Amino acid sequence: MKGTAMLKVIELDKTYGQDKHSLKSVNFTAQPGEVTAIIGPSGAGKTTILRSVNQLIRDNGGQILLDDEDIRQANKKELRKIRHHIGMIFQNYNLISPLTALENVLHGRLGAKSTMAGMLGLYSNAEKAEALELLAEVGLKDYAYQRCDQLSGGQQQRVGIARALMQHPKMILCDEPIASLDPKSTRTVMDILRRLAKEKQLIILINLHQIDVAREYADHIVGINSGAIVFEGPSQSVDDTVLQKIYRQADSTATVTANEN
Amino acid sequence: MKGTAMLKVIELDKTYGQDKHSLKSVNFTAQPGEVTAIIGPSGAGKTTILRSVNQLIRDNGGQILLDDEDIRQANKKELRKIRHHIGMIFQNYNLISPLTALENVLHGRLGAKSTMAGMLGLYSNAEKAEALELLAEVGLKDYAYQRCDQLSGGQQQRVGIARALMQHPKMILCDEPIASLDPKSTRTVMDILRRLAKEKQLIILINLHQIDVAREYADHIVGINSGAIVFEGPSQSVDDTVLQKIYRQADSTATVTANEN
Amino acid sequence: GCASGTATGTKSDSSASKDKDKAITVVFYPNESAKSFSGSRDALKKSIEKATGKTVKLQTTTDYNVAIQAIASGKAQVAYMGANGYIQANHISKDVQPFAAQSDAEGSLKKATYNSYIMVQQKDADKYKDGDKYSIKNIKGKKMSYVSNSSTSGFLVPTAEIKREFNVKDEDKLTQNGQFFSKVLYGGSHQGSAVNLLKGDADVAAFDDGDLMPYLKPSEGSWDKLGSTFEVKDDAEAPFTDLKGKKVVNIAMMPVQQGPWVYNTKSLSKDDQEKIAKEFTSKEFASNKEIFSQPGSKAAKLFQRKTDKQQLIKVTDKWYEPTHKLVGY
Amino acid sequence: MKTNYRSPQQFFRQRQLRLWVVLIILIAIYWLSMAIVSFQTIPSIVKVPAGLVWLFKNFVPTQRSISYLGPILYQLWRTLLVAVSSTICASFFGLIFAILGAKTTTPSPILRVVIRFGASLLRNIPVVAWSMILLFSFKQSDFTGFLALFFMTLGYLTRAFTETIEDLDGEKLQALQAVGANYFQCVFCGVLPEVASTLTSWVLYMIENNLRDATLVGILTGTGVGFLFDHYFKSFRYDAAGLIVLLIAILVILLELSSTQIRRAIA
Amino acid sequence: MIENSSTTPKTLPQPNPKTKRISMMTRPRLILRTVLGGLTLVTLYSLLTLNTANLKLSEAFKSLGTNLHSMFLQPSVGQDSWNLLLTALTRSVSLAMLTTLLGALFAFFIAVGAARNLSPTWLANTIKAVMAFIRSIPTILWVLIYSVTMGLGANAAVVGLTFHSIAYLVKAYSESIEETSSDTIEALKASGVGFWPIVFQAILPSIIPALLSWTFIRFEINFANAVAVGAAAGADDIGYYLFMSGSFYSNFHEVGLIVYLLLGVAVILELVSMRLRGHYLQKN
Ligand SMILES: Nc1ncnc2c1ncn2[C@@H]1O[C@H](COP(=O)(O)OP(=O)(O)OP(=O)(O)O)[C@@H](O)[C@H]1O
Ligand SMILES: Nc1ncnc2c1ncn2[C@@H]1O[C@H](COP(=O)(O)OP(=O)(O)OP(=O)(O)O)[C@@H](O)[C@H]1O
Ligand SMILES: [Mg+2]
Ligand SMILES: [Mg+2]
Repeated sequence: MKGTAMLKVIELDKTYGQDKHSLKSVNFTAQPGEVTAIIGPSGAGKTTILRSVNQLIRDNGGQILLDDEDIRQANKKELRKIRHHIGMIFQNYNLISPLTALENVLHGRLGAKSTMAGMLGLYSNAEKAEALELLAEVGLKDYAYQRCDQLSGGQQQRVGIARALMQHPKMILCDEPIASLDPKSTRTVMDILRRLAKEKQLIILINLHQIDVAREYADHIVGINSGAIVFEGPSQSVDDTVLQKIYRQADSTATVTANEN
Repeated sequence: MKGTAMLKVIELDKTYGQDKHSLKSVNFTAQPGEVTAIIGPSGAGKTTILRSVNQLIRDNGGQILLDDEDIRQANKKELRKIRHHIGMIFQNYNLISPLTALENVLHGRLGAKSTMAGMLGLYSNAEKAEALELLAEVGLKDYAYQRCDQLSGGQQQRVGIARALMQHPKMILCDEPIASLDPKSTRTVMDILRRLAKEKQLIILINLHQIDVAREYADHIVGINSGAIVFEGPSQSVDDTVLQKIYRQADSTATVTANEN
Repeated sequence: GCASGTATGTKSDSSASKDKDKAITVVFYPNESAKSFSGSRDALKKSIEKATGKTVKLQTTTDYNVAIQAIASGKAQVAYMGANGYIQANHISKDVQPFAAQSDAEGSLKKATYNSYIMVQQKDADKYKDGDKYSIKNIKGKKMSYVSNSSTSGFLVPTAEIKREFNVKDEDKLTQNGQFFSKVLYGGSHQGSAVNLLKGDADVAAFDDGDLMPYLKPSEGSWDKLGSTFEVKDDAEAPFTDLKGKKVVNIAMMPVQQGPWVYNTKSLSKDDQEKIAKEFTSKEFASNKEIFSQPGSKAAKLFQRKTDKQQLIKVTDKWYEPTHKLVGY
Repeated sequence: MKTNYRSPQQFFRQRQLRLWVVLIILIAIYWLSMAIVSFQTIPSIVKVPAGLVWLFKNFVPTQRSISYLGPILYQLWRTLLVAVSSTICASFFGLIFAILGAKTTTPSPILRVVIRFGASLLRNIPVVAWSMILLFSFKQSDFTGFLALFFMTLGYLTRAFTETIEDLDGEKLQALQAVGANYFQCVFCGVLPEVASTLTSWVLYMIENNLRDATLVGILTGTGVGFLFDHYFKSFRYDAAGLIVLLIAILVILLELSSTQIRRAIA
Repeated sequence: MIENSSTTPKTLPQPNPKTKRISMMTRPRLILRTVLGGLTLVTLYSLLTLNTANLKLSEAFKSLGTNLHSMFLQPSVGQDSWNLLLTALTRSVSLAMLTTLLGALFAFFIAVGAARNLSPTWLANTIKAVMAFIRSIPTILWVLIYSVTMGLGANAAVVGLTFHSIAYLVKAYSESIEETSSDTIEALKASGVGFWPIVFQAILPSIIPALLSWTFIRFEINFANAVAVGAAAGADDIGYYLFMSGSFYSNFHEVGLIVYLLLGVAVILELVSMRLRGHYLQKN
């Protein structure tokens, strides 16, 4: 199973507009059962990679193989099905703000529902119970019935995490899931993610800024700079020279072509 | 100068709605020339404190003394003047999204301008040059003319920082300014803030999640849990027991009364 | 009132849809002839119901085209309209036929007309004299006020007169600013057109006699005489309150045929047609105090009765030949 | 606000209950209204296509109507001018009123109520009443049409602008307040840029709207393409009336297209 | 669709560092100013060329004063009765309710198809063009059409008015939908949620305040239309009395009274809408 369910990104390209080359021939793999972290300077293209993986943005070329099938070739219906198995946690939460935390978590089930049941938001008791449990797990038991725009940043982030878990995903994409979390919540969340990866053999792809967290929790690390992969390897092998390579020049030259690999 | 320009928060109270007690008798001081970090679990009330300090939200009681004057007593006009000297960096950037990065930075000068000049956006060339320079300093030289909603999270954050610096403030309030920054940018920003504090004898009040950053850059640390101050002291004295006290119970009990100090 | 009348009419209508075919719809356009005399309308409804034994539904509309299309399409069976409106409806559908119109004081059709005037202010009246007679020769280039372009006496007849006098082919010339007239105004009602003239916004105005009788009185001559002078009454109500004592002169006077009651012969059974026509032209109908204001009485009713002989009288399309000619078809 | 429920079931039950109550109220209102005006829903909806057929049969422009093109185009141009000028003037005042009247930017709550009801007054005086008020005093002219459109547009734009401003994320304004910007600076540097694209689309929409309303106002004031429409309509020259409708429609669609285009360009 | 949000960075070429002036003009700003400037010019031109019919302003305002005085300070029922007017008013309100409810229901579903962030561009554009076409057919024409096809009365009035109601609301709703943050929609799309569930679970809750305010604005317009046009269709509403007292008798007093009645309804509406909006917009 491990071999086949792997995520393989091959020669991915993306330009915003006509000239803004944000991803240049990106290649990497992520194994099930492992946490793969993408690190790199701000504006390097981490978010862009993640969004390409579940085709929220259309890239300009390349291949994204999941179970050896190219997601990019999937038609609309297939894509929906694939996406239902991919949980996503967003940098700025993307919750439906007038709804309660509970409802937002339950949205994770919508992809598995019939159109009618989904439209009317009919959830089974078991699902409701599970949603509450997940909220409790991320430490938001008391906030289940609060409108999401009344939650603090970190609280919203955790609602987003619970929503992704609610999907029972095969792969989870996380865009800086711990950016607004305190250290304790950070540990909680990262522990959950690592445990899930191990227990359920999930692929976990995660954008991180905190290198120490990446080193501690990730099995595999991908380094990106100015849209190009500059490092890929086990987390142990990330040393200072590697870090320098990754974070060099920051992004004031992000638009200038950089061709190292 | 040092003694008088100090920020002193005394017995600050805040409830959202009728029952949500978010701050309970908060007391702490912040000295000019020092970086004061507020740390604590998500939902503890860090953002709430910061917003109270420049009266973006009205608290329910207490005192906020700056230069021995209570900000809370200031009338509208005085408040504006005071605010002009307080830079603020927001957790979710709060930039005017259709405007360019440059213009957003220039907004930092609004408080110093006449109503008319401000309304029409008449900035002097010197101001424009300074804004460009500040953008360069935070690594966004090439993005000056880009609309803010086309910038990545970290890029937007840095625009917000440049805007605060543009104010030539006496005090800077930062709400998790480095949450979406990569390690290198983090260092850049924290270095700038520390340098400013020292050079210009500014008060820097900063909400942080990353304890190691707080330990490294802050002189003074305030720990908050469930709306109550549970620690205040120099950053060296923050050890594991202190941290445990601060982050204990996380916020699943945030609404329950906690009365330690 | 007429409001409740409609409500009950439609209720029975929806409860028993079979009756729907049997219900008779009568449509009114509040034209120069049919005003909001709800009492008269109720009485009318009763008498038609009595005559035919069917439910009658009264419909009022403020739109001229809607009324005409309704009777022409057979969605309404009976209508009361102005002469011009009838011609239009008849043109769309030959099923629309007149069956009764108000007679003259003698009870005949000979003078079954009312008057349309072209008037000017008294102080300018001399300018419109051709010898010692008034004429419309000098109205070219002036500011003109009509009633509305659907009015028979306030538009159709006067424009026909002007077209004839000046030999204008294209009627649109008479309705556009800066063509025949320097400016063309519309009063919206006969009163409005008169006010345009009295206030001096227009130099020349067209309107009829019946509508202005409550506000104007002949100070020289009479309502039936060309070149008469009319003065605003002292007790005239709005919009004439500020215009008391002002005088106007009629420089042209054209007879207008009384508007007919019509039915749609397709959608109203032969039997009913006869019954209604008979009822309307009967003597009893004319003595119905709710429908006809009796001689000498001041109460406003649907029809004025100057003499005991006046009543509704049978008419056919043929009688409207003159108006057909005016309209052009 | 009650935030604690014993179980999610209870929470969802309450949600559902609220939804049902709202639905039942709406249905009751509908049913009652139907009874009051004796409207029959199904039979009416069934006849909708027949009406469309009738429309196209009668109103399709014919050869003859082409001869009317000259005056129609001239009046259309005049009407467009009046529509544009009344909208622009109204949007200028509307913007001022909206800023003074929006919850987030109002200097005083009393002013807010006054402006809201003032705007409501302007919107809700019926056209017939407007025409009476204005016609009797200002006579039949382009200017009267301009005034009528101006007042009605002012009513709508004030409300629309107000709500656009109220929908704005308050946090962004806070950022400017925190900088020490005063009221006007917050408005000009924060509010206006944020809402510019929405406001522009409103202005363009009101131009379109006034172009159409000009048919109504034109009838009353005897000016513009509206008057012409009425004239052809009343004299049963349906083909010419149809031509006018068609031209207005083309203009309206063009306006709508450019509105989208402009909005995209300035967004 | 949503994914292809490829926007070109609309920047003017970098200002030449050698010149001292630093320009802040970007292309969007330039376009905005050009549009506004153009419109202003057109306005000036048309204001200057307006035909004012030799208006004497002082006189005009004086007469305006008298008219307003007799209208608003001396309202009376004129030749109709209170009972009659109130019944007719209820009828007008009912007409407005029906057309608004019907309009809102149909419009919501059509609007989903007309929203550029949910539907293919061709479909959205087609629907929008058709709606624009429907809007440009005068209401009176719709009423005429339906009084011919189904006879005079409420049916014709409701159907005729509903057309505009739908066309207007489709535009309004679809623009509200287009304004929902694409991020939140994206979040659900990312978890494989289908189209209609997204519409009802994500978009609908987010735009309820906007929908409410649009629907209320439309209610107002429908009410005004019902008054103006209902009478023509023979729905026998307050518009008939307004027409008679206004256009026929020029009875300012009765017009004044009717206007007061209409404004009364409008004020109630405004209060309801303000409250509802407040309820949904509240964040604290
Ligand atoms: N919608 C857009 N239009 C144009 N350029 C964009 C858009 N979104 C992102 N970019 C650009 O693409 C580049 C990569 O952006 P991305 O959001 O992937 O960075 P990131 O690595 O996630 O950064 P951060 O850590 O700050 O979130 C940046 O230079 C950014 O300015
Ligand atoms: N507008 C609001 N209405 C009601 N409750 C609120 C509101 N804003 C914040 N709260 C509540 O107040 C408490 C403190 O919030 P605050 O935003 O200050 O937390 P924080 O310490 O900044 O958290 P984080 O680190 O996650 O940003 C939280 O429990 C939050 O749910
Ligand atoms: Mg990112
Ligand atoms: Mg916070």
